[in-house]
Amino acid sequence: MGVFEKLQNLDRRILYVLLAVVVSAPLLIRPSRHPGIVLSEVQSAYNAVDRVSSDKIAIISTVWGAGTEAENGPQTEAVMRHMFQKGIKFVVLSWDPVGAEITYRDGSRIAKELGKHYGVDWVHLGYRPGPIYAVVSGMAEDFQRVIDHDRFNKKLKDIPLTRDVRSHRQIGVVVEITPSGTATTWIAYFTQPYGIPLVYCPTAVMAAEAYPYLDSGQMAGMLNGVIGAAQYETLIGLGNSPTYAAAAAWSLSAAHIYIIALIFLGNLGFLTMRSRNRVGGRAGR
Amino acid sequence: MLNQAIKTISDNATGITIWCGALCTFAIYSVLYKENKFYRLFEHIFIGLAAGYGVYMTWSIVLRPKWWEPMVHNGQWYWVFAAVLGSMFYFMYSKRHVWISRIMFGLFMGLAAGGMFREFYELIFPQLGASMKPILNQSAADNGVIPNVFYTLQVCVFYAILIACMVYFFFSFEHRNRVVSSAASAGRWFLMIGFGAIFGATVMGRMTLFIGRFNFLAQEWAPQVSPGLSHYWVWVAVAAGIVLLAVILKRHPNSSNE
Amino acid sequence: MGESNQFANQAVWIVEGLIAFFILHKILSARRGQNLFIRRIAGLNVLDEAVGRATEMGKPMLFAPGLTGLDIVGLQAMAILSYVVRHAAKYGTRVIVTVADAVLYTVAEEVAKDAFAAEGAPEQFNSEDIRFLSERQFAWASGVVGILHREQVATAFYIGYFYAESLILAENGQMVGAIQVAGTPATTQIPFFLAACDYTIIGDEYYAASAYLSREPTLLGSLVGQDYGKLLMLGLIVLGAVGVTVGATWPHSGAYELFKNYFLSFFPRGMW
Amino acid sequence: MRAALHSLRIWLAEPRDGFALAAFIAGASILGIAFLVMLCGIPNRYRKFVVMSVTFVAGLFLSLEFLLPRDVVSAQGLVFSIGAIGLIISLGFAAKSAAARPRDIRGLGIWLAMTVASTAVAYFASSLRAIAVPLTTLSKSLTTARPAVGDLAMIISSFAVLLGILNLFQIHGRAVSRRTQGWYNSAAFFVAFFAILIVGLVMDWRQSQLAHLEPGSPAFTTVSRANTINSNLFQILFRGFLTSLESTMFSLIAFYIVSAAYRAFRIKSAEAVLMMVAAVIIMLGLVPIGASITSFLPESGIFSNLRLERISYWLLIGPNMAVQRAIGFGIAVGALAMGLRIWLSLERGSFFDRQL
Repeated sequence: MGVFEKLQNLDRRILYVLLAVVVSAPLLIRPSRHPGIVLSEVQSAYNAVDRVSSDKIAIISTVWGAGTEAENGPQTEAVMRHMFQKGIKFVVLSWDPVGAEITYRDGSRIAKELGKHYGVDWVHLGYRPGPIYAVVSGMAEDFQRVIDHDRFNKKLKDIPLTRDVRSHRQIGVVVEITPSGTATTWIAYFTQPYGIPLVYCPTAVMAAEAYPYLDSGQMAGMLNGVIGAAQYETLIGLGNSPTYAAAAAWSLSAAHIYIIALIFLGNLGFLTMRSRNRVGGRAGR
Repeated sequence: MLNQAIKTISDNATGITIWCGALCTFAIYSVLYKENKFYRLFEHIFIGLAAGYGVYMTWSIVLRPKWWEPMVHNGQWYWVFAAVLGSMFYFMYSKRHVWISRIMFGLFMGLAAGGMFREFYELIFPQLGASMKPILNQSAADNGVIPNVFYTLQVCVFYAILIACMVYFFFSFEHRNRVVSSAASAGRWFLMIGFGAIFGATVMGRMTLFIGRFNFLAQEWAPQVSPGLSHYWVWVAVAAGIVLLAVILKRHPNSSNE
Repeated sequence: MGESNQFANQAVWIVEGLIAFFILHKILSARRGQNLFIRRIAGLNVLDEAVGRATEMGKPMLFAPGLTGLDIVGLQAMAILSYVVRHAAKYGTRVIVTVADAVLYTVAEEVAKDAFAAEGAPEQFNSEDIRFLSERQFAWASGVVGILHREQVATAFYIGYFYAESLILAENGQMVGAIQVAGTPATTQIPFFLAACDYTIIGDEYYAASAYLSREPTLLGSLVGQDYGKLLMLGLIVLGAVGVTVGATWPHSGAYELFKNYFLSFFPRGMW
Repeated sequence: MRAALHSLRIWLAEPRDGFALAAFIAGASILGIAFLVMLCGIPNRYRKFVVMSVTFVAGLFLSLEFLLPRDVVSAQGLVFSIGAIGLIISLGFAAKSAAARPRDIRGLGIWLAMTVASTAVAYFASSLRAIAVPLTTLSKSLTTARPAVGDLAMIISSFAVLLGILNLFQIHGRAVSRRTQGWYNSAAFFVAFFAILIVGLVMDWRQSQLAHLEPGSPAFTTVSRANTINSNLFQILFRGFLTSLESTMFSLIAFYIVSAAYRAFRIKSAEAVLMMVAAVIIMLGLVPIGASITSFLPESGIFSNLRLERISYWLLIGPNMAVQRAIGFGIAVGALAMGLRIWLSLERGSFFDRQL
């Protein structure tokens, strides 16, 4: 078998192992250098969160579960850290039971690190099953009744942060962190009708679809996957600390070049095979 | 004896948690090698845990505080009717009266359908507005850097692509007339750019998920095995070994590779 | 900006009223027997070939409606399922349907039973082939992967709404050597289906496919009505573009003032 | 009469306790069961009507809440819009009938008359006052009802959580009872299901106990020790198994992309080339190493636009934005059509069609 044929049918398990090797270096060296450029939608996301007035609170709506924690986790932590640093009071509302547990654990870790207190600086409202449009539209009119209690079943009216949050009037920004298309529900029932800025933190796969909403101003900013989180970290002063997002950004670079090489390699063989028009089942399938 | 065992388990829970995490990771990744019993067992454990956790959270966060407690502790007896309505879902399993469950599905689908007018307005009207971009000599170009002609070029590109893609998705007339058919085929080409953008962004996202998992193995699990293990050169050695093994395995490929 | 655009205004009543009228008028006239034209999208020829392939190989087909429940996309997937099953019934080929929603599970079972009966082969219907795997996305995907490998499926249809699991299915279908036809309005998964499947029905073509297949008056009328609606939106954009261009060249002219008050102000440009 | 009704409502809403509560709950349950039996008794031919009317009324809630006018001015705007729609539609039909049947003067006459009527409606809209009051009060009350509906929708839909579960129990229960091949997997399913459910419920029970006990008392310390053991077990099940399994499942895709990139993505057509070129540019443009490939170009000026990250960003906010918006418009009109069909039960799909 010539070199070409060997390159043509590499065992896919070798490819898998090579992926692990390609990705591992930055994760172990833990570079602290963050990506140089900051996209304008990440900057406008930062501005939207930064501009929340002190008499209003922020809603961090997390739809993600353990499956996309690698992408949505750093985004959630970056936004929480920014709000803690700026003293913006926020509530976390989770639409995935597993995500509710993870976001609470991350939130309390960052709160402890920055000396913030549960119930005063932040509240975790726990998991709500939805239907999302019904809960969100109801919440806009009467926050206390629809949400009613936090993750520890403590009534909102007994918690200092949420005691006087009556409706959409007390909400300064909504940060939607999601692996699926739930942002349109927030736009339709909460942020667009009442003129509240929406910061959108999708997994990268959902990012391409969101640019029309950025162009029309229905979204105030966007963090595009873990790269968006890494760029956001440079804006909140983590520019040179070895965070997971920074390491992931460099691992991603390596992984992308590896994928492009594979596509090139695969098609190289395919084209030469076709040009030599050899009869063979492999090329046909 | 039993609670002694439970006591020791819970004492070093963090260690056990990380070891179980690594075990699950390797169990699921074993399907990359070949569909096997080990993978299927953990697949079923996953389905069971996911289902069980869903039921627990629904009871603990919604049904108990918002239905059970008001009914039993606060004396609001009329919450029983919510259970009656809720039970109607389960007529789906009865042979003769399955239609009663359709009442509930009709109720929830109707409620959702009712939102269509507001959703169309809030999602589409601002985008219609944003699509009305002035073509000629924008008097105050948005940002001074791009001279006027670039702005006009960009707006023309925007209109060409938007209209061509919309024409592609017309179904009620044959694309016979030349202008329409060429617009539709141009539309399909522009769609490819859009899907290329989604493809590129998606690859980035998917790679991140594996990076996250590898990060767990490297940063949390490796130190559990032994403190030195999280060092870089150890992993290079392990990787080289695996690649070697895979190449050797290539000598006698097994069936599932084809 | 707050309260003003929270409720309907003249533009909403007129535009949405017209679109609703187009759709309802076309549906009702279709149901009164008027013959509406829908062009045959290329994807449908591929559906027929794919069923033929499975029959030749004598292996079962897989129909995966994704994670859709009893919603818009799920109903349309059932219309396409009915077409595929009726085709399969003609050649006595098995169709395995993997569902991720308990509600859609009972619907899929009835759709398959009706389709086999409609082709005069009720005995071919096997309730074991309609399988509810799990409501969790990835548990369902791994269940489908297991079936792909165990049953050595000849043709795989991925018709419905898909999320991250689309590539797992397409890749494993590839490994098993099945012909794969995908159809989904989920724009985020279309690129992967385009790259890995033999054919992909894109976005709105998904709705056109089920309308064309079932020749069902409501689907046909709805689709033609939607075309009119899209034409209306295109007209609004062109009108707006002309108006705004005029405004850019003569910003203080009376006409532009009129245009702004009676047209442009109804399309809020968003806040940021 | 109204006073009696009012006092009855007060009496019914009165919270009960102890024996009275049990009696009321029992009474309400019997009432509920009677309601269900009555539902079962509805003859076949009325059943579809019941489902259709429930769906229609449920659909009315959010649509009226959005569409109905909020004040007199918007009420006049609504009547004006109805006139305008009538005008446009009758003009359209007039043109269509003139084109299709030029000699049919009577048909054309009807539509022209409709045109005149609609313009009249539109013109006189601004003088109407009376109709405003009932419409605006209705729309305002619907908005105030939205939280209650949102709340109830969440609670009642939570009861449906067992739907999928019963199905899984059926499948895995059969596998275990018949000892079919691989039955131990189904057994593992049940073990996992009940393990996390029971540990979770016990954790809640312990926490509610702790809330009532006075800290520092001996009972408190024993319960809190049991609680820590229980929550440690929960962490093992939750973070050890559930989250690890789900995130590993998701990460499988990275591998499938790798093998798909190598084996599945073939440049078969010119379109695939265009898609792949756009994909590669975006992939390189977003990551740090990719951007450094063209870092030799100047930071600003014309040539800076040729830098990879600039091209990639332009692709995203330019062509990609236009494509996504075009697709979005199509899907939005499709959703409006589907909403109308579900709301008015026009849906002829195999599901609604059968005799209920």
